[in-house]
Amino acid sequence: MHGLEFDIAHFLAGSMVVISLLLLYQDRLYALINVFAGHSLTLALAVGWQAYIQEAHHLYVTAGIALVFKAIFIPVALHRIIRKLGIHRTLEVVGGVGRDMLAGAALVALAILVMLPVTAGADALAREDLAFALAVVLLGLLLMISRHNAVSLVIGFMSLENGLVLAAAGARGMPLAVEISVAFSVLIALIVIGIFLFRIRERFDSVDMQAMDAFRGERRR
Amino acid sequence: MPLPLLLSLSMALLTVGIYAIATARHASCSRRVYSVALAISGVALILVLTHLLTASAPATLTLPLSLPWLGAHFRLDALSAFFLIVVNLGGAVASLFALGYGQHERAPERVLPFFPAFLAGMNLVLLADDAFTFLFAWEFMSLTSWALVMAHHQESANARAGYLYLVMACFGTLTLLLAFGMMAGPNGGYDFAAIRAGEMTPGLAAVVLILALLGAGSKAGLVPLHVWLPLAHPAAPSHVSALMSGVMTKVAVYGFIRIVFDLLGEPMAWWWGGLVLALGGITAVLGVLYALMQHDLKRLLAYHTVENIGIIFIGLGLALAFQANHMYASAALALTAALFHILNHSLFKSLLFLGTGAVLTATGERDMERLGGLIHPMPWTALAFLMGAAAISALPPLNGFVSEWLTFQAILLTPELPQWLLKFLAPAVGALLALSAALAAACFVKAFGITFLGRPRSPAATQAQETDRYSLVAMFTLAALCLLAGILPGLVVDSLAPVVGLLNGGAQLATQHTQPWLTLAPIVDAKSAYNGLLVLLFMALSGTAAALLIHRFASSASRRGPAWDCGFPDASPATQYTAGSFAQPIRRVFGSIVFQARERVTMPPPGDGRPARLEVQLRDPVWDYGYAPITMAVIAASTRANHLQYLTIRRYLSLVFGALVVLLLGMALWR
Amino acid sequence: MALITDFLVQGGQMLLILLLAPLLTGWVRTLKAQLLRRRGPSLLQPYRDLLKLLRKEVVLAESASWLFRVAPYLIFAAIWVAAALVPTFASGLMFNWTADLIAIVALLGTARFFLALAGLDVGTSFGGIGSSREMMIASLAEPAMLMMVFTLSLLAGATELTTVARFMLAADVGLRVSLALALLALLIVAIAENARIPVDNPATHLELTMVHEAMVLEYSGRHLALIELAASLKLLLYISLIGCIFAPWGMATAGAGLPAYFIGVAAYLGKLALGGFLLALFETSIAKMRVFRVDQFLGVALMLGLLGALLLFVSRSL
Amino acid sequence: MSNFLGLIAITLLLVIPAGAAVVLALRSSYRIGARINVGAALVCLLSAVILLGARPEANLYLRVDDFNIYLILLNNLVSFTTSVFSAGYIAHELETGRLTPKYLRFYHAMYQALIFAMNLAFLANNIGLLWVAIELATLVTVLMVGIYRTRAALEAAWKYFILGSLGIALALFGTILVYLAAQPVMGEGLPAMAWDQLLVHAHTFDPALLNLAFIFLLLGYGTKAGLVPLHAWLPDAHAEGPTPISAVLSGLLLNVALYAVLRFKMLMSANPNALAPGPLMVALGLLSLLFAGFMFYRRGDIKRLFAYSSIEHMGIITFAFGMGGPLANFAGLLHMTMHSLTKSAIFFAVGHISQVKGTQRISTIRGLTATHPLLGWGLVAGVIAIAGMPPFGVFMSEFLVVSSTFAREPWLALPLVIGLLLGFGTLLWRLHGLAFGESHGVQAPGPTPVSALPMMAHLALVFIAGFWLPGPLVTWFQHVAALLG
Repeated sequence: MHGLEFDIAHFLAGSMVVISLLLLYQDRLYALINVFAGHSLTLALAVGWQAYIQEAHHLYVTAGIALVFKAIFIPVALHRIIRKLGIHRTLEVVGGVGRDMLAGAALVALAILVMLPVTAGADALAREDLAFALAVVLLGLLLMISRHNAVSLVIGFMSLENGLVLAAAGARGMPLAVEISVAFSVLIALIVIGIFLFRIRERFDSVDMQAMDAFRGERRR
Repeated sequence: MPLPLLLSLSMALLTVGIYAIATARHASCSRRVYSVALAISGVALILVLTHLLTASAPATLTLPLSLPWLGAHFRLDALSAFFLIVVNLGGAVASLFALGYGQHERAPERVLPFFPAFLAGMNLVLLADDAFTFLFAWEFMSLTSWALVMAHHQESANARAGYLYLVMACFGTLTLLLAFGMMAGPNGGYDFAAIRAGEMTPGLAAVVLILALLGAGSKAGLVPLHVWLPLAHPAAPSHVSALMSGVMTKVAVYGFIRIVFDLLGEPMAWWWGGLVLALGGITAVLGVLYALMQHDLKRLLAYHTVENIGIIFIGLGLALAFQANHMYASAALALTAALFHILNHSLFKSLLFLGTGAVLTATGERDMERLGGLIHPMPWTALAFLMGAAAISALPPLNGFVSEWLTFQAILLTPELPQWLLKFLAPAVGALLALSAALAAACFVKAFGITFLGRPRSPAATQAQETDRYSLVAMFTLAALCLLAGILPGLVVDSLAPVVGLLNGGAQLATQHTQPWLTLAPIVDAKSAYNGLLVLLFMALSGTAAALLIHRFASSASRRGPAWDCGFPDASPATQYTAGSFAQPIRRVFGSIVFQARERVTMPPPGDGRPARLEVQLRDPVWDYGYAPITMAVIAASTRANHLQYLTIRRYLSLVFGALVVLLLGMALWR
Repeated sequence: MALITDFLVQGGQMLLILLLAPLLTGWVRTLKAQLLRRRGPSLLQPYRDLLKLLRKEVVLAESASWLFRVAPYLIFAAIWVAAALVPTFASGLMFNWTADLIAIVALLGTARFFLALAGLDVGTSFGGIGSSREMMIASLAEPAMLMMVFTLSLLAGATELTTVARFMLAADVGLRVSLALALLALLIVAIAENARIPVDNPATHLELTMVHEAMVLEYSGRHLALIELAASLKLLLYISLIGCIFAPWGMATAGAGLPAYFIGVAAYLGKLALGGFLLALFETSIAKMRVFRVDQFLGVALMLGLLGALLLFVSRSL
Repeated sequence: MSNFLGLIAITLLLVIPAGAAVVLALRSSYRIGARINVGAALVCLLSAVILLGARPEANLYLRVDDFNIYLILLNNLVSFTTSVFSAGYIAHELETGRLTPKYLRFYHAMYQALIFAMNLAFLANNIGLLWVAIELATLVTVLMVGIYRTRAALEAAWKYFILGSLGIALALFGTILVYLAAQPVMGEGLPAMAWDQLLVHAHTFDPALLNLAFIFLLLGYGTKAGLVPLHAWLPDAHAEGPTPISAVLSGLLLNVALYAVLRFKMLMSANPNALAPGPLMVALGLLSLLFAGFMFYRRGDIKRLFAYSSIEHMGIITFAFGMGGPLANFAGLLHMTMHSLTKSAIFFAVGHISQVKGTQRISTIRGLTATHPLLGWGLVAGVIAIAGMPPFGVFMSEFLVVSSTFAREPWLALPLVIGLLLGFGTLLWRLHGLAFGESHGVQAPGPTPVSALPMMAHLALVFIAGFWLPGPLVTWFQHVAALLG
């Protein structure tokens, strides 16, 4: 493949990492959701580009799913949810963004460090994509654990999953990529619905412990 | 061909157990089960007796069970035959006793299914010839006896005892498992033949020895692993207590002998013997001291089991020390002493527990402070118990003395040992042995005197009745055996010879029954001898002669009157000596050191009607410094760990994240 | 023929000790009295007491059981047999090998066991005091005794008294530290076992410190007689034991002719007299100690015995 | 011929549950629903038995070999017995009104869907397909855990959902990495994801990539297997869901996850340059074992108690496979089987108990052997079995694990034994409270022997396995053990 294709793929994958870092940086839910929409959009572009340069047409489907489902449908749904739950104005301050950014940077470094020796066999594109994908995955995980809010938890998870799709797309001629992304979309849809149905309120995870003991039939001490 | 027969007998016992599950609630079931158990044990007893006395060759058998590529190996040799005699004798007598005793059982459905299974388990342990079968049967034995301990689970004390017992049993099994794993090697040569053939480095052999000590010792009640024993043995119904104390502990000793003497072969270092010897001495003395402090009759007996296990291990330790220095003649003596004591203890300890059972049914009391004067309502039980007490106190001409005498003789040979430590250790252990013998006598004066003599201390004791015929027959069988083994020790020693030879590289004692007047003279060059028969004859002759002469020539008149008591005739039985007050001098002499015994007397001023109180407080050092800290640590740790049950999802995610990052870092740095 | 003579000698010895025992007790009593500047009873007083007791009827407490009546005979038999097993004027008598020193100690233990039970039988407080203290004392005295036995058997190579005596007679024994220690231990044990001052006072009644007398308090008539006889037999046993082990001179060997036997008997009588005298001297020169210092007193004996044995164990290998 | 038969069996194994799920989703009557449920499970079981006789050769998607055949059999056996148990159980739930018929229809449908997913996971030859199946199983169980709609149930379901999805995601990444490792050697397309092909070429893969993949797979599927520190979802999911589901979760789903891990471990050990996965698995196993041992002591909820026991045993099994070698691997496989049977039996007993007593609080349940002998002794037998005492099958596997470990790595055997003893002691402490002592509280009549049949059947199997194993099983185990290296 010649330089331009490679550079574009490289650029798209890299920008996903950047956007992941941006996700870490957000402290308002609205902003978080919007940035995530951008994240998914970039993913759609990256996958589409992969489809183009690999002549793997089924990847267009994946790209389409990413575009329609993750870049449009989910963000809209989330907007409605948070408005319904009345948490759209909340500020999230967990430990401070600066710490998260540092950790994020460290994770990116780790991802590259792990990936460099690998893939002597695999071609350069796959290697790059893989390193970036791993970075995105780790950053998503970091986002998940650095926020209290159920919604941002989901967003973190979805960005992580974006990284997976990126990796899948980067893997040349990987079969079942479409099926996998479909399966994942179902999963995410369920999560979102879960939030919606179960009325999982803000900061669900820190309900009063004594109350929880009562119905868990457990003594703490 | 006795081996298949024995196996099928064990199977029969198991089926009896299953049958009992179905019909336990019927009144007649108890009688059926026990009579069948009696019959089976009797047949098995005859089989193994013939096998041992005819000194026939070991028989082996392999069944396509257990580990598929291994199969279940069984073997009947002199050693297992001897222990099978102990087991089945105990089983038979216990069943006989239970024919009467079992009628009073409150919860037969919790006893009848497990009793035969327990017997079967012990038989199988002795027959097993590979590690898997051995441990399988071993654990099965523990499990069934645990179920029997839990028979009266409503008392919380019993539940606690059962729990402790089961945990300790599991500990023992795991240690034995490790020992066998070490001997079998990474390729899993689990059958004993392969283990015997295999070679071990001294270091590994030492590890195995220590593991065997832990495993078998925890089951036999070796200090400091004895804590469960005095709780668990009394909790069970009395005939089961007799089995557990008199027989199961012996099976544990069998495990030790099988592993250390048979499977490991020659002891690799002299300190093995020293270790076992020291443990035995400590166990003996501590056991009897514990026993002296008890008021519960069954618990007192249980602690005496600990003491006797100590004596047995003294013999074994001596044997190891001698073997390590290739002094096989002396080792033969020590082994004979140990095996003889195993037999003896199974006899009189069963007898004593059965007697306690009789007392229990007659009065419903185990606490000596509420008994007394039972010799009047139940003279025969008293006589049997007295014989048991005299035997366990090592009084000639009964059997207990013979084995302790042999042990002493073995200790007297230790100066020949080259190692200095052993030179110092042996006489010290001898002193401990003598001390424990004397204290045992004191303890059984207390046990018999307070329970059967004096005046009844509670209405229950006043209304006691003599126990039923089955129980009496059972007890007197054992008593008679105690006497026989005491006056004809030579015959027993001779029948032990093949066992000793098996464990001692062929060396065994000189045949005894050829000695003049059936004297027991184990060591030929040293002319130390003992002749129980003549001693008995002497005593009988002189005693009867004195009696006849006096009644013939001097007065034979007698009349009843109030007790004189130095002119203070007292109405109330409460003024008698109690178990506590009897033990007081010894408590002050020994207890204050070992148990930090504290006494507090609260004496109301004159004119004050309140009774004076004496409070005695004892602390168990083993529990305080050994077990309590461990329990504390576990509880504290689980309290800390418990916080992990209440984290938030975010925290849990962080755990996963942390694990991932750590592993990735490891990957990155690993190269 | 030889068998018969052996029987005769054996029987003679048994009768001899039976007859001598009260005399020894009387001898000690008289000596004690005279050492205290009293006239004291005649030597034959114990015989008179025994005969009187034998003729009297027995008064049994209501709560006494069959054991209470059997015990005296058992105790007497056990102690008599034990005493008969100790070589007195001649060693190697036909029944000497039926039981060694350990067995003798154990036989005394049997006697003590039943005596203590008898003390508990009637169910009085004094009986309890007696037997519980007796067992406490025994629990220390017996090990000390056995340690002494160890020392001897290590020297003589056997626990058989005959062998020991012969070994001691042999010239090459010489003086040994362990022997001295063993002797001391044995003396202390003997004092304790025979309920002498300072452990117990044989001449006491109605004293809260009594041990032996407290146990036999309820006995009367022939039973008491037997027990008294047994007690003096025990004393005799210990003195002749000490004599046989540490002063076996003049002791005849089995099968030696009558003259040898006569020399033996003479020597034996001499030893008894000397032993009795020393005992009386000791008892008059010391005061009775508190019951709870007895354990220290006996602990000393145990330590001495152990020390003696240890010394030997070590020196044997040098 | 046999190939054809096998193909039929496989199709049945997949189609029947899927179809049943659809049908059940439509039927509303509980009575018929339960019957259909049991029937479908029975058919699956029968076709699994057929599979024993006639194995089809593998294609790119599905495969039957020594490893998964006995797991398939076990899977369908336990799901059948559980469906029988659940029929009685659910009826009671209906009476007490904890469940409405609407949810019931949903419950049965999900049950069949779960069976389908698990059968698919076992049969899958394609690692992507394996992943999809496990994801499906996760989703279904999430829905079932939350079925009671109590606050606790929702919380448990949510926790399970999030952690499970994360695990799934990690596993997917690992899968992709495996493909990437294979693709240069084996070219693009399906063969590079077919497990048997992968195994053939594994030695030529890029080891570094394989290592990375294995880390992700271990963590991903390990989360589903409930290994500490990834276990958090497991206790609550067991405690708050319906008991039949707890039985299936412990008995089967954990096996599925472990099965996936082992498949990839085989790939690892087939590649000489890749890092040995042993130490990792040993460490995780020991961690789980010890942690669970400490957690028993303070449990107040009976179902949570046994959920932690599942964690403990997953730890033991992982440890065994981590040790490797013919003995340990054999032991691990045996332990998987025995644990499924025993643990589901225990959960059957626990289900009845909690229904009889109307509570799951351990402190309020006492003296069961006196009040309900069948349940009480059943529970005792189950716990004794799970604690690894004879005459039950777990003893055999623990015997092999401990002895072989000690012979090879004495220092590893020490924590193992300590953990076993700890777990034993703390679990038994709880058992004594439950089964013995003075009973108090509600004295409702116990279940009929018939409805206790599944429990007794499982215990009987475990009992027999305690001293006798069928020959074919042994040979399969030995083959697989050799493959696992």
